Amino acid sequence: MTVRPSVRVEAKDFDVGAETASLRVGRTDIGAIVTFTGLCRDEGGRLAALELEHYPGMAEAEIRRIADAAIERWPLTGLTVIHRYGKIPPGGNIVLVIAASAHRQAAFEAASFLMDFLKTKAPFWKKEHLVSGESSGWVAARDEDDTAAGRWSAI
Amino acid sequence: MTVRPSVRVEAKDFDVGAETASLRVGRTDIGAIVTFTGLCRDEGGRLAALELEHYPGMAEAEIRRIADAAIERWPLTGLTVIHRYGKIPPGGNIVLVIAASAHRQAAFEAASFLMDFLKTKAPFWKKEHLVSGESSGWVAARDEDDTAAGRWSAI
Amino acid sequence: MQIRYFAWVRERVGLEQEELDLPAGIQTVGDLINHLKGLDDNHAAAFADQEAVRVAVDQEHADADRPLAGAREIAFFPPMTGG
Amino acid sequence: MQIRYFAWVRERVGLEQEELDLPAGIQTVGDLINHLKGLDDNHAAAFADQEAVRVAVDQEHADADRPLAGAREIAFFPPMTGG
Repeated sequence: MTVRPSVRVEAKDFDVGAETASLRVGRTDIGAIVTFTGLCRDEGGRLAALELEHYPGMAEAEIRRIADAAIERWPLTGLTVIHRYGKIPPGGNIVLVIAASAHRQAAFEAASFLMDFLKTKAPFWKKEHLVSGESSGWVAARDEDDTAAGRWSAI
Repeated sequence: MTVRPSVRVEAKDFDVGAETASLRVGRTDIGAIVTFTGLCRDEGGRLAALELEHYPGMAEAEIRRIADAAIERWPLTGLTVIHRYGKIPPGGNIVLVIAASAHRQAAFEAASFLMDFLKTKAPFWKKEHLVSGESSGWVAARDEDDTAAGRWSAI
Repeated sequence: MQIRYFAWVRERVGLEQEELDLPAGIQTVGDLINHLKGLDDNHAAAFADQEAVRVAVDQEHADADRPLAGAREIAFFPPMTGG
Repeated sequence: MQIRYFAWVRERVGLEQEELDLPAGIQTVGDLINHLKGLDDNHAAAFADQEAVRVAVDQEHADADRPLAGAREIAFFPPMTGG
């Protein structure tokens, strides 16, 4: 069975429990579900919000490419990726990855792989809004994220 | 801040969404939450249920030891571990690990570490009940699980 | 001393637990296993494949050379298959 | 050809997108960047640190030597910081 990833790019919030439930409903072949939720931190009280800009169309297409690469690499029984855009306050959800498989290693690795490539390949950009009312500008890309993506052979 | 892991060994089912919500409520310092849910598979329709036996007292103590080792090793902002016992049908929940951190790598690694050691150190044993009405006996420990636990230096 | 059994070790012994007064000379977990094997056929069957049996002393994993001095509860069980 | 800009590249150019008729001789993404830099100060500022600007051709990541033949939409943006 070929798994079709569920990919969404949207402003509205997601519910991890509901998304997990919809992925597993009626299934008895799933042994492991790994979810990753990325949240907005307040950076020690400094940050009022993150504003996520994205490239509509390419964002969905690029996430789908990464998801398809994961499905080709690991024996997944389900895969959901949701990435939000717009203004997100501290404590709010930014991104969700759910990977399901018969075995735990595949689920862990696929979710980690998805996140490494979302960080470095999906066309989203974060701007910081400070509690002082100013914007401190665009978040710089981190070398560690390129290093993390480099752990996996190229997709 | 020292994180205190929430550890429960119980027969009753858990709710991933509710457990995640309770771990993150009111927090603005969490950047990443990884959940692992282990489910009962029907093994291609062969299995009617898994029956989990455990060693009361030691099960909680051993999980707490593993959780404390994870908290010492990674900068976690929250950690929840729930392991069920009793009879669990295909599609049902067996185990839940939730690891929260400022950054994704710590959350992924801590959750994976917890699962590797739960598999090999926590005193639980699975017995298979078949749809034929027979029991096919106790699930054998897998060498792969020892290998997986061996990836981490001893705890 | 309280002895507890789990999973197929429990099924082979035919008991969940038993209280035993140990004869002198039993110093370690290994000594205890040898003593239990001599009790009856059920115990002998449980420990026939001794490599496959794991031990906990007072609810902590232990090896065969672990001394029993001061211990209250010894448990025997197969390799764990939880998670 | 449709040109799109995102994040600080967009802010420096001062435009979200623009439709440009390209002069002959512009064959690759690299040629296009050189052309854009010459348009005005805003474009020059956006591409001043050219190494920091990423490119997509028809919504797929591309390099400077990517030919433009057949392309409809070219986008310029900083390294991605989603996830």
